[in-house]
Amino acid sequence: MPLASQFVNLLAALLLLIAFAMLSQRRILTLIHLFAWQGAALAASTLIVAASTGQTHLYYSAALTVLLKVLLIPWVLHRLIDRLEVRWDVETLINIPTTMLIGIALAIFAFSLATPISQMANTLTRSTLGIAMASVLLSFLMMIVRRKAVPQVIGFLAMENGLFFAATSATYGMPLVVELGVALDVLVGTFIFGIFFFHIREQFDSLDIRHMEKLKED
Amino acid sequence: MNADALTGSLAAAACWLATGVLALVPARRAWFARTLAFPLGALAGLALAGFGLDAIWLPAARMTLPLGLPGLPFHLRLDPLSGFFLMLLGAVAAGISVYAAGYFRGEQPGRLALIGLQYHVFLASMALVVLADDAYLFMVAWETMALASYFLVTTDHRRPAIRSAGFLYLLVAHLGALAILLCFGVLHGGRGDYAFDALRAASLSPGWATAAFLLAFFGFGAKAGMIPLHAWLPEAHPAAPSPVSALLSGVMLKTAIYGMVRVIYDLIGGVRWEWGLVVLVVGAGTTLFGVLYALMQHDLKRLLAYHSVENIGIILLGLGMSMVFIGFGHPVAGALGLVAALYHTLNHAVFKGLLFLGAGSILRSAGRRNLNEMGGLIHRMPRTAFYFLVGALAISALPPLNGFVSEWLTFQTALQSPVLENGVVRSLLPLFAATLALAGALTAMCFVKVYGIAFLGRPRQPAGAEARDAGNFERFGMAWLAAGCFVLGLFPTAFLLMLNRVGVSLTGHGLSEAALESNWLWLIPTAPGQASYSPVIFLAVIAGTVLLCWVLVRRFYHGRVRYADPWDCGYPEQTARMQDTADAFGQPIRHVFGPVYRMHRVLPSAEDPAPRYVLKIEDRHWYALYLPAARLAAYLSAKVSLLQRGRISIYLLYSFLTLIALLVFVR
Amino acid sequence: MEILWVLGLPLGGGVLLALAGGRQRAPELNAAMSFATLCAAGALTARVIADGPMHALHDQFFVDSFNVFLVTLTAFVAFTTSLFSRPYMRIEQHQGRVDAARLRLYHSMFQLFTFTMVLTLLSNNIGILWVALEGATLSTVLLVSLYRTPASLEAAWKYFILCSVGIAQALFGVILLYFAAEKVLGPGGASLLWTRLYEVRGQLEPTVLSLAFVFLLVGFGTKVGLVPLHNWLPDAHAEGPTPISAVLSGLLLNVALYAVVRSKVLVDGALGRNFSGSLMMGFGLLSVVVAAFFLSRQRDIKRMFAYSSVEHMGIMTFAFGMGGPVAAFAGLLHMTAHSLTKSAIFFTVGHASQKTGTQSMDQIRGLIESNPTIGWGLALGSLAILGMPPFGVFASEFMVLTTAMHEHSWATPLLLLALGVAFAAIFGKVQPMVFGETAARRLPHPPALLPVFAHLALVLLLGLYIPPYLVGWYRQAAALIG
Amino acid sequence: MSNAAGIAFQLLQSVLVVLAAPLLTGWVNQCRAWLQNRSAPSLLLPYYTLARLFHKDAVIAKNASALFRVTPYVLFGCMWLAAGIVPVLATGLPFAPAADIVALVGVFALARVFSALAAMDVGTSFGGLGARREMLIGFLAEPAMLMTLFTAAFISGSTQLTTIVDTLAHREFAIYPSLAFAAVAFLMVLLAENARIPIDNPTTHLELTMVHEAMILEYSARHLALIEWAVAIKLFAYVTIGIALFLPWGIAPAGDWSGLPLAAAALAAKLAAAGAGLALIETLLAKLRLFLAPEFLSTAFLLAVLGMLIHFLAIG
Repeated sequence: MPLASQFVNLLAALLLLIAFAMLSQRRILTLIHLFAWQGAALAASTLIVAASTGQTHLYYSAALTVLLKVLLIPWVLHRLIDRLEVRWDVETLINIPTTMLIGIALAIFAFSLATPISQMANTLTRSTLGIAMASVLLSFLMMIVRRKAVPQVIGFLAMENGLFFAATSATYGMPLVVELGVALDVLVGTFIFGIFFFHIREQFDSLDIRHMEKLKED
Repeated sequence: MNADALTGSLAAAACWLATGVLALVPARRAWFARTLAFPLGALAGLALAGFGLDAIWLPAARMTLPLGLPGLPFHLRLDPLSGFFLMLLGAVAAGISVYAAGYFRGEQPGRLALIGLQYHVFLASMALVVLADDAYLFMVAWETMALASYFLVTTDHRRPAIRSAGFLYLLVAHLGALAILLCFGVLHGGRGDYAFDALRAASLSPGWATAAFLLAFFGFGAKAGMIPLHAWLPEAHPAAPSPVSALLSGVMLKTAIYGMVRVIYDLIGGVRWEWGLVVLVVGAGTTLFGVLYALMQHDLKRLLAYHSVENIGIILLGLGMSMVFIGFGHPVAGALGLVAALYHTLNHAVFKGLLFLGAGSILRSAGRRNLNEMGGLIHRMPRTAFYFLVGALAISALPPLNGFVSEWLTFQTALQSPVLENGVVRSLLPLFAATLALAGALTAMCFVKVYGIAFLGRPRQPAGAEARDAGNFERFGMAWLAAGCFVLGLFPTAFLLMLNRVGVSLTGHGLSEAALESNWLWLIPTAPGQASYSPVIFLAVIAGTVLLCWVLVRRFYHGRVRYADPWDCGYPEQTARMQDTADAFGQPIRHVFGPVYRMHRVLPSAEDPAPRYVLKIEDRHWYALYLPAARLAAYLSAKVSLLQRGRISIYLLYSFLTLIALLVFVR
Repeated sequence: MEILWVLGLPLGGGVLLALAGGRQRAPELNAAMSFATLCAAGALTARVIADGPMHALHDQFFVDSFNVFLVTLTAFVAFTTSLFSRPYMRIEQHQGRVDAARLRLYHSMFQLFTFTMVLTLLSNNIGILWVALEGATLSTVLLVSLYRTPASLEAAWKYFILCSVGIAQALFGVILLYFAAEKVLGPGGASLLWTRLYEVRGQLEPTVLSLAFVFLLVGFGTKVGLVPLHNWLPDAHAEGPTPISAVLSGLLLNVALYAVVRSKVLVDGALGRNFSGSLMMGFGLLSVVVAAFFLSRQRDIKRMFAYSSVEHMGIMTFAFGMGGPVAAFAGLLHMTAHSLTKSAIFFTVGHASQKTGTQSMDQIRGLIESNPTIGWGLALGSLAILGMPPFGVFASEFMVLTTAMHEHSWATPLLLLALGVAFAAIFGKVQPMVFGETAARRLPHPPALLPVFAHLALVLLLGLYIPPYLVGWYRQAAALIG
Repeated sequence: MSNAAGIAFQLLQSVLVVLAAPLLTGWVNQCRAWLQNRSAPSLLLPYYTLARLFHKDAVIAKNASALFRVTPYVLFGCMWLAAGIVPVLATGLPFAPAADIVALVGVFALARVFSALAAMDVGTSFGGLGARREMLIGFLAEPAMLMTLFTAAFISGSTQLTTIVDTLAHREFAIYPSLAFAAVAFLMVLLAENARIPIDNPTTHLELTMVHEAMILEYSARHLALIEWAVAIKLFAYVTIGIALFLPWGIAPAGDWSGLPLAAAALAAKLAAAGAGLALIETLLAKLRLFLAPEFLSTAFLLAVLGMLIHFLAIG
């Protein structure tokens, strides 16, 4: 097994680990840091793939990742929670251990799903597709169990990370134009989320989404 | 030649459409709608009747219009059956339109314009229903008919009762239409398009054929107002303006009969006797139920509506018998049943139209529809009284008017039952005849009540006293239909031959030779020795005797008359309030048939300062069928709406689970 | 070349209105830009009719009979909506629910939204298609919360979260698709071009594609509003300004369904029709039935018609799922008829609720009395959407039902049941609103009801007579996707 | 059969029936008087009554309509028609086919409806009461009547009285259980339709019980006379129908002058017996409460239907 792919696998494992950490994490601030780290891991893996395969556009995408997911978005989120004074996110819908168990089950499911596909992959990062899928599902789970707006958004962004990782690992990255477009969407999305936090805050003077359960059938 | 008839009837329908659109023109207080629209409609109706009559004697003609779906243009076909119904539609509509020309004169412009549009679109759509020769055009015309009539019913939409009536009507009509659509789907064997020819060609397994029959029967039955799908009818028909009620009861219900005959005899084919039994049972139920509830009504138009239910039942009895005979392989007797049913269809169209028009005139001049407040109208509106009497005698199946002829033919069909092999069915048929007899007698009672309470006696309310007779247009319209009652009653043979032709074109068999040789004087349905009837002689003898007696009495005695107050039975002051009311008249029936009704009665107590006797009679089907269905739907939607509890995590969970489930499914 | 116009005009309009959107004449400008887009779309259509499918910018864009008619439809409805929103937003401003700044946001976003939809339709690159569709969400989410009321915020938040998450799944699907395509076409941009994929669809790896389709279906299906992914839809429709509800229902759902169908075509190449077909039919049927039962409990008028949109998207999904020339034809026809009718309904609903100052159906009464055009528009529109002949919706439903009858007989009774329930629910609510007495006030600006009756006239035409070129058009598209 | 002779027979029979009808009424009254140990009135009393009534001046209520004055003539006409159709003396009369049994029932129904309407015309409480009760009785009697006739029709395969009588008269003697049922039912209907005890009492004017009398309270003089006469003809017609159906022997085919005397004699004998029987029944039975009338008549209906079913079971 070439060194590069071992590195990638290592990073993939790291990514998954971070995903689990985020799932179990209570403090928003730490959550943001974890998110940043995840972005870093993603960027690193992209870089390695780029280096080992010589796909130039992967360099751009790595740079983009660093710029966006390691620096810009975490910074924005930081500013936001400073302005909104929401530092704690104690309660989740299901208690942490259960969440973890479900998460593990999901990971196994994702792996079993990905194995047949990875078999046919000719990339040096074949085994990582499962991990990518797992991290996507884990972030999904995180969005489900979190009660506050900010962690939900972070979950969403983490999901994007997983997707990017899948792109790079499985297919040496999407065409650049697509990556740019996706990045743009993510960026705009983040800003809109930011705007929302303020609106929600001024309407409900809290970011607890339990206030937003008025629209329903009865 | 017959292509001309088809083009002509199409042109008549188009003329109706055009009239309707022109009626919208707001120029000078809807001048067109006020003066020309309805007379034009009447003329178109006459033309249509002519073409229909023409078409009965000619082979079927086809035509396709470059409209409709790709691969399924509008197919049109004019065969004897459609011809007969076109005749019915045109002739009755002509009378009603003339009446309407006078009736709607006073409407305010906006409303008048809308009525003009809806009324004529309604007529045109009915013509198209009869002409349609593919499933799509049929459905389009069918639903347009429902829509137009719905808007006509809700003309006076400020009254909540009328709104709910309209809603119920359109809902039932739509559900019926869905059933019909499904029936076409079943009929279509999976090959070819949805032109009726393809449906005819498709060969079905007995199971599917029966399914198609049931769908068609209940789909069209919903429109025809057979129980238990009738509930909309007594609500909707009274709600509409009277000429429209006349159209609804007189003509629109018949399109449902047309649909049944077309689908069951023509498209499905291979009629089975079990189907006939189903039709007979439902028909008998409908007949009795309709007349029994009619006897309980005191709202004139509502009462007439219930009688429409009853008459539909009678038609169904005829149809059912014919299906039984055909199913057992006795096409001649079957043809007789079909003829009887179609004849009654025509008769009911004429006299029910007449009665509703009469009710309209009463409503217009006396300003009330509650029988308990009428009385003595015969002195105020003698002509209307006469026409109404004709209608009442006709619907009571009294010779020599038309209602009697068709019921007589139905009896004759029932009397053919000895030819059947199956002993049970053979002895069942006369029982259905018995229900028919019972219904006929009850109808007579009901119309004695109506006529006696409304027209005879003394006015029960002062308002009835200054009622005025109907205007010229109205009178002409009623006279036209009354004349119809006489013609159909006195010269049945001509129509018998027409209907025989229709029967031949549908089933390939007609009446017996003897029947076909019956001349204008003698009506012989089967064989001279078996049964015969001569309304002309009948009338001649009675009229002759009346005249003779009159002359003799005057000749040998004298015609001296003294006028005095009615005998007061020793009670000095007799008031009009002492006369029987409609409710009182129905009381013995309530007594005899108590269990049929859902009665709610409040008897006044002795020390009641203002004693009032309250009696409410409701339709059992509401509580047996409609409300439970509504409750079930409400329950289900309550359960479903649990999906939408407003919590975003749950929503996310839904999509998550969906994803997982699908992924599992894929593996 | 026309393609660039069709794309450029709304984009430019967005920028322009972002600067001048708050001005007095901004609504007219908005309408003008939409009209220009419509003209460009018309030109494009003419071009395509003249000389067949075309590609542009080295295959990044392509036009075939399937998307060109959707482009025209989109441009047309966008235009009529802009006409409607002209008096509507004026009245909103007059009633003080929005200020100039928000009006600016509204106008520019309206144009951008049009742009994203056109882009989605025209893009040949599935990645770009995804980006554009996400862009459509982003451009409307702030419009949903335009009024900044708690309810609108909540609605917008749900809309945003659910759609973004859903669309993220779709992205994973796209990646998988790319992953599969790479094997055949080799790395590089070409592997995401739909046309190229279409050529090689037979050689793509089945297992990967099946996974990919699941993700794509869940992703785009969320935007289509398929049950149980529909939960954002009623909220977003009910709380946003009515023009937005109109375009959401009339256009966005169509475009999302377009994406689903495009991916279905590819997957079918590898897996045969049954796999994707049965999935889509399942979702479609579920949506129809569930939505029908939702309808009867609604109190908010816009919410009710939102559910009816779910129902109709279900019908279309079912139709496309069945496949085959007739069903696909019916699906396309239903797309057209539904977006025309539904947007027309929302126009009337908008003015009705402005007149009465409420969206609660219990308080809207006697529209035919107070404003006949609105009343009749609503009545006829509702009857049309309920599949009453002679309107076009019935034509397509007729084809769907009859096809279903002898291909999947088991499904037809369910569909009919749902249609019946929906009829009872919707009509039972609409009738009291249009009939009866009322004491509604006059509107400060005369309502623009030309669009309503234009739409209804078109739908009526579709019910009675489908123009031959339209038929040919549908037929080609149906052959492509069926 | 020569047409002229047929016509002659037709006229003869009609006139005879119309003239002889009051005689039967008189005979029944006489028998009843005897049975009740009263000194019997003259057999010809009905004729005297009619004559006296014809001579009087008619008194008509002020608010009576034309219908009120036409009705007596219509009733009389209907009954005359009935008298012309029923094969009293001879079968195969030329006008007989003009109305078969169904039409015959129709004729009686027509008469009933007119009398009920006329009763409601003046608008007294009695008129309404009478009409209501009459229709109540009618709606049950009519179907029962039809069913009895149908039983006979099924046996003879025809609904024409002539044919029925022919087949029944010239068949080898056989017991028809179905006919027995039909006969009982017919008798009950006859009692009800002709306002006899136990349903109605032609001689009472007690408001609690009267039905037919309540309807004609407002009539006087010639109108009353015509009505009374019509009633007599009705009774006669019913009795002769019964005879024709259930003991048709000895009836002459139309145009057969030689058979006529015998037929007349047979008829006279049968009528006398029937009248006596009627009187006997009226003496033995008590009047039923009005609301027992429906039960009485539904029993008749039931019997008739049973008879029909038995017929079908009998023939397989």
